[in-house]
Amino acid sequence: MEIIMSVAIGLMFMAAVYLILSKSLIRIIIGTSLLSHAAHLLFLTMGGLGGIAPPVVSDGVTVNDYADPLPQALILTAIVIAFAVTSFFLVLAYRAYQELGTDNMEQLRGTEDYE
Amino acid sequence: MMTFYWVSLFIVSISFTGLLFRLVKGPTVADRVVALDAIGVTLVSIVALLSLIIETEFFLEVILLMSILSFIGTAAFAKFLERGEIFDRDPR
Amino acid sequence: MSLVFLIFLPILAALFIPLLFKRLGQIHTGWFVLLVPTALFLYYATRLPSVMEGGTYVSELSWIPSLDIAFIAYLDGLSLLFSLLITGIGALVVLYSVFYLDKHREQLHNFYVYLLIFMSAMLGVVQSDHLITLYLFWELTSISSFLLIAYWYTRDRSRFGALKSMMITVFGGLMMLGGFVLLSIIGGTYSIRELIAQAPELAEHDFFIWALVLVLLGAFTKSAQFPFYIWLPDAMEAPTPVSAYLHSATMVKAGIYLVARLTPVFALSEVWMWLVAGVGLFTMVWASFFALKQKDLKGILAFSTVSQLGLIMSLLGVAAAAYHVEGAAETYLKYAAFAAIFHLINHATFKGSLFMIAGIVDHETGTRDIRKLGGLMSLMPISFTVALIGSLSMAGMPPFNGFLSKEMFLTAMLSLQEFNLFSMDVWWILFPVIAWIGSVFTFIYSLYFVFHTFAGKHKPDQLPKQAHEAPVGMLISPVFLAVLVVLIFFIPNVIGDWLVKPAVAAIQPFLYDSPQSVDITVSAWHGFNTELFMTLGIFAIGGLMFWTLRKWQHLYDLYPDPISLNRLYDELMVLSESGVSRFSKMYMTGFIRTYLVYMFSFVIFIVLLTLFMTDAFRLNFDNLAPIGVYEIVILFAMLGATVTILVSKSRLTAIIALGAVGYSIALLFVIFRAPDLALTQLVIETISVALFLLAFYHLPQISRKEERMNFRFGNAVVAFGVGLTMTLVALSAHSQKALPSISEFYKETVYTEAAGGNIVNVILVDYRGFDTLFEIAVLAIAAIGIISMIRLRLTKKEDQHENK
Amino acid sequence: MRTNDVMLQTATKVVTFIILMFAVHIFFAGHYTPGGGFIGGLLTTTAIVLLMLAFDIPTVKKVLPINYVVLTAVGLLFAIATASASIIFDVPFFTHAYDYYDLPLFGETSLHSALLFDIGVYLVVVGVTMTIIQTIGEDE
Amino acid sequence: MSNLLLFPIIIPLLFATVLMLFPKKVYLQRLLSVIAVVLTFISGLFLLAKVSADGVQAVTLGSWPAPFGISMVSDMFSVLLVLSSTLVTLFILFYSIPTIGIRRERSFYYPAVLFLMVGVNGAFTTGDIFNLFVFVEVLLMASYALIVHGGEKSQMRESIKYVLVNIISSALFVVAVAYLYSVTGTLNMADLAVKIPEIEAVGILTVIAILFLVVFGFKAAIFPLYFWLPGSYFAPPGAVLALFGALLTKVGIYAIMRTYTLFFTMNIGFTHEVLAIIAILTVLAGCVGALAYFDVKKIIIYNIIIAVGVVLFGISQMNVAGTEGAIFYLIHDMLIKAALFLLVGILTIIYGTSDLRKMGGLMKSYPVLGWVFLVTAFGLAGIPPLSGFPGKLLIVQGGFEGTHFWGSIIILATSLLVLLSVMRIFIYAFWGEPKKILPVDKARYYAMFVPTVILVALTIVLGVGAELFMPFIEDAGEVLLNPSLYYDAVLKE
Repeated sequence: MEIIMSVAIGLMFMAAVYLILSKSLIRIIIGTSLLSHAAHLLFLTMGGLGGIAPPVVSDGVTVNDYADPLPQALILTAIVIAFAVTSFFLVLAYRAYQELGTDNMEQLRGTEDYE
Repeated sequence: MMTFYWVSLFIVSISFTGLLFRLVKGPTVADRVVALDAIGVTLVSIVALLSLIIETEFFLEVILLMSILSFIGTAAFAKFLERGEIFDRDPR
Repeated sequence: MSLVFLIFLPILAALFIPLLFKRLGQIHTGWFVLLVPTALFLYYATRLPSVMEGGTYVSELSWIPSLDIAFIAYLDGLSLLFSLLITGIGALVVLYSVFYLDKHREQLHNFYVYLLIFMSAMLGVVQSDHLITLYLFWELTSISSFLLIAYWYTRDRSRFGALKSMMITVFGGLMMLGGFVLLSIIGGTYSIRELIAQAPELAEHDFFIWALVLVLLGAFTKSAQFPFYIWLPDAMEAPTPVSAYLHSATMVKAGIYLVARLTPVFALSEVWMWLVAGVGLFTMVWASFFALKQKDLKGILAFSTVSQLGLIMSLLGVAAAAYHVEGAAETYLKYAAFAAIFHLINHATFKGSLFMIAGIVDHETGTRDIRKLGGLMSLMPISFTVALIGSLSMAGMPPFNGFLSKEMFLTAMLSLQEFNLFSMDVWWILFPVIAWIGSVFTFIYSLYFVFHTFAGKHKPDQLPKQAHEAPVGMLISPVFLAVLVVLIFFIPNVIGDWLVKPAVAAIQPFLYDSPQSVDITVSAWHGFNTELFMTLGIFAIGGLMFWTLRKWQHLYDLYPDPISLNRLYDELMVLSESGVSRFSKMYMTGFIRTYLVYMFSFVIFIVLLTLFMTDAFRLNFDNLAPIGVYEIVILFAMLGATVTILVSKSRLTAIIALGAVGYSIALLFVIFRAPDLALTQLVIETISVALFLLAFYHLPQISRKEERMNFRFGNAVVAFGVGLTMTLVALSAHSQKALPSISEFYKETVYTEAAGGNIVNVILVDYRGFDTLFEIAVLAIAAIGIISMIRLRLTKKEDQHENK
Repeated sequence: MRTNDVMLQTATKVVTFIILMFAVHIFFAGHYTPGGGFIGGLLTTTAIVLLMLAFDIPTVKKVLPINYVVLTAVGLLFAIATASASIIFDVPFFTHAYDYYDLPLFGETSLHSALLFDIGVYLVVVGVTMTIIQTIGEDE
Repeated sequence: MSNLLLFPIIIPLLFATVLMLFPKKVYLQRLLSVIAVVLTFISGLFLLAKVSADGVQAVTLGSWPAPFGISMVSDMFSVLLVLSSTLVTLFILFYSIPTIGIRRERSFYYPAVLFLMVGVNGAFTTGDIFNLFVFVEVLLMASYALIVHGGEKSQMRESIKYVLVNIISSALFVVAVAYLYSVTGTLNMADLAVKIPEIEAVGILTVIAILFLVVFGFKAAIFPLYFWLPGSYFAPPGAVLALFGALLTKVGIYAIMRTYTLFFTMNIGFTHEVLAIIAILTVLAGCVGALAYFDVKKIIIYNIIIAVGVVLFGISQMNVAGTEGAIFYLIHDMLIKAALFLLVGILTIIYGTSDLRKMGGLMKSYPVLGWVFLVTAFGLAGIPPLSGFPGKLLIVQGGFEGTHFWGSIIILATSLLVLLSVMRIFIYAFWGEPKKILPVDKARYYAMFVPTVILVALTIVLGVGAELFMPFIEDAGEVLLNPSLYYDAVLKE
């Protein structure tokens, strides 16, 4: 299963990077969302998918049957952080559009040509 | 009993796939929103069946949550489609 | 009194200068400053008798003992000689400057502060026994020279010259530092004396040659040797006292000092000898040749300085050869070091006076252009006399000190025939021949300098000012130096015994154990030998060529400018501005996409490279979870939704599809037994979708018209690379699980020790609660960030550049 | 265009309370079964969002006059305070304490200082998400 | 066990939170934030005393045994960085009061700065790789808030790029931690340091090490991951720029230094060679940028990148001289970059532009500013006896002693380019014919200038009084080179 997951995650990374490289800001933001999704799934996969029971203490489940709880906790943290960042990014895009009147990254050239 | 769950799961999945097709295909946004709402329902069923299969009660919260969210989500989308915005800024 | 303290005395004095300038502006600040070098000169002079006997003084002040860095002032023959030069000429120059610089119009406090800093720095260079502090003072001389050259900083040429000199000398300094560090690694010490003590062992080391070359880079840049001399002519933008002091008598001799000081360390290497002698000699002939091309009085003197420095340098190279000859003290080779030091002293006297005269001419006529000058002889008789003495000494004519050292220089060059190592037996002849050619040109430009200024026709209409003799005060210093020029000719052996021999003993400790054992007597007449005939030849040919100078001087204009070294420097500076700028613009496009492509490509490249170089890729089919139908279905749903995002043209569709991906992931979390994750993912996905809808209400439809095919193709390639990289590493990382996870501990202790049941939640609030604390901090920061982003809108006009 | 929201509003009135109850449940359940401060907080937010959806922002603000930034800060302070309490007892930061009590109505319950920390998390999550939604929602 | 080492993190966190309660009370905000930073600094000093007396301090939070809870570790290296970053923040705080503008102050400016400090100090102190991620996110989030703070057009444009790049690097961070966890099963750095040498699968660990280099390289702005930096740093106001320039990349450098000395040491021949090459390329790329622009901010911004390369070159040598040099240079760079950015900020305010071509002749009207700038410029270029010198000397020595002769030569030669780039500012802005300047209120000028001068004075103390600091630097280097000091302190806690 882990192999299939790894391939699928690779595909998600591909999609995410492809979106991030496009010109439209909203596609870029969606791309970053996908990127963090992929990263979280990858973490879960790396922890191993072999658990039989959720990592919650209950009767009749031996210690070895639990899914690995640590990646889950870390992913939870990462999800929340990604949420904070994504919402920030969204608002930034929203404000940038108000301020600059475009969401095309080509038109958002930097000040590099400034001398 | 297990067989029953599996068969149900299979059937629900077929409808899930169909809805997914509708979600992808569109053609109008309204189609997609309806599809999404229905997907919410099928998801609830799937999770319920799954927790029956793997014999755990810990996903009940998930089920409840899904139905709540599905409700809110559909309401939000509907409002968005109708008015173009989700929250009214002025009191009605 | 501590010698180290004395080094810093000028800097300490400098602290009071601005105060004196402000409070006692009526009195020329220079008078106060004059006290410092005079006092120091007198103090150092009292050390002469014992140093003459071979005595040394050491004083130490530690700076960074942990790094073994200390100020060690070490006074032996060589450093004492230089210290006397620095303070002596310094005093004369300060005296001269009192009359040269107007106390009302000039920023005197700046000038004297720089000058005093320079004095300290220079004393530090010649007295430091510690390589690192030597480097410190070395850079300080570059900096003070930079400030002094740009003293009139509103002039473009001043700033240009200042920067040029600093760039070149600091470059040399940095390279020299590299050499010093190498030396310290080889020898295990920064102390020059200790390095000298273990010189033969040092030469064995691989780094030795590198250290040598790097140190020489420092010496050559500072002493304006070919091809680094180009900064010196431009440094003439400095006020003339500065040119006389820094750029002829002292700072440029720091390189000479360094070569002399380190000769015992490096002389063992033939590379040293070849480089020092060869570069020196070449510089001498090159600069003397081009001195005649100059139209600016100070330009001529600058080239002449370069040439003379080359001469001294080449003598030091020959002095190093003595190391390779058995019983060198018995051969003519012994003259080289003596000649070097002797000429150094002589050069300081005559060149100092010449610079001061050039300054006087500039001051009194308003120009330094030799084409406008002429016939000043009758108007400025004293200046003319001084200039004549200086020039003839420089030309190597008796009865001036230059004659003596020039003769000795030829002797030393001829002595190379006694030296038959390194295939010198064939090539030695080149040295005296080149030296002779250089001397001829030296002769010509000396005459050119003095006669084209003072003889010939007076052209008052071309001069900005009515020319007249300089005030007496301004003449004191040059006259004094001119007297010395003559005096030394008559008492060369006094100078030799008191000043030169102790220095020679310091340069060649392998030949002499005390200054007394230097068995050299200078005499003006030593019979009809080769040197004498060469000198006569110089006079004859030089005189002839000077006579016909007007006929052939224009040939210099044929020399193509574009290939000159100055041009190279200019090109380099242009390169460092617009060239680099253009280069930078090539890749700094300002498009974030371009940057991302670079970055992603790098990630792909470096990770895959590592993966294959270290042979890290493994695929292990053990220990895998079984493949379930539902997982596959959900994965397909997820990927399907992802594809939908990719192809969708409508914002809303893309957002919905993103939501679908999120929900699929929540389902995967369900299947992989992660209820907490599933719950969180579900709610967060919902809220995110709501936010997307909120924020993107205003945004236009996704437009992909302008995305051309190759644009998309490039993106696809990069994207594929990233995906591939992630998958490959994931597969190998999972296949090489080496150790059991620490999470076993949580599973075992959660109920008993943490009193919880939901392990994930207990990890979040207890085992790793710290993470959670800062995770909610992140949330809080996001909140304040978003609020201020929405509420705080400083329009461009109002808050431009933080000015309100 | 005036639309009729009666159905939505009526349903919301009921559903909001269901969600809030659920949120409280899931918050307290967190230590033993899936749930916890995060999810509880997020669910509470959804309840409020639902209110906003069905009614309008000013109305909701009138009903719930909360400055969400302050709420966030208070939540954060709560969390810091819980974590820092251990400094007073000179044990490593973040050391939790717990004990079992026999409370009427609830039966045997464990009181755990981690729960206090979780309250902080809960408040922050509600505060932050609501801040974000409200600021964007209100922006013209 | 000592909770002391948490104070530099908790104090600003607490104050930042409190400040969130009343954003509009500007005077109280100023006062409390200064108090917070001063308290942090004092606690840092206590910590320094403790660490230098008792060695590495560690506490595993929640009283759990070491690899299972989160360990916070203060060795000399981290204490020094905490202290210098706090100090820098203090002066930048003083500088922001007259420059940042009342409207920014009323809009959570100070809490954001304090949160940034929480993140920076936390990242310097943590002993857990995932916790490092969290702290990095804290500081990134705060930096996002600061970079858009004010919402000017250029800020908007550039912060999109900044946020985007950092989101990518954060995602990679999670991925890298995932890989590391998969192979080693642990997250505690001390535990990693013990376990990694036992693992035979060196190849995959090397790959992970390189991936971490990339992740931290994004933050540290190494070649070729620095592209986001010049544009992004250009946008925010002077004080924020100084804060970023002095602190943000340093966290990335710290992370590289920590991981590459503590546990990614299984394949030094490969990883550290790569690091050295990248470091040199970074220096060169930085030089190109520093020379290419006629803009005071840009020039200093590119100098950040050069310094990154220099420090990383030092640490890549894995010998005493290189390591101590890297530590010294890192601390020097924090102070001097902050000072330079503040100076350049003053210039920008005086001229109303950061374009060098529109400047000139300031020496007449602001001579002291000119001298201070000149000294700082020399300090940056590593002219002795200023603070850049000892670090650079040691790094060069380290390179020679290691196997990177040419690396050291390049470091030396590029010092010249650094000097050229800053002297260009000096020559253009202070010398030449005077150009138009904006009137600046005297009181406001001194409010900006005094903190700057004190900061510059500190850099001079760091250089001239290097001996005062060398024992600490040596201690710090010792821990970096002997990981056992580190993990023994954590695991036997």
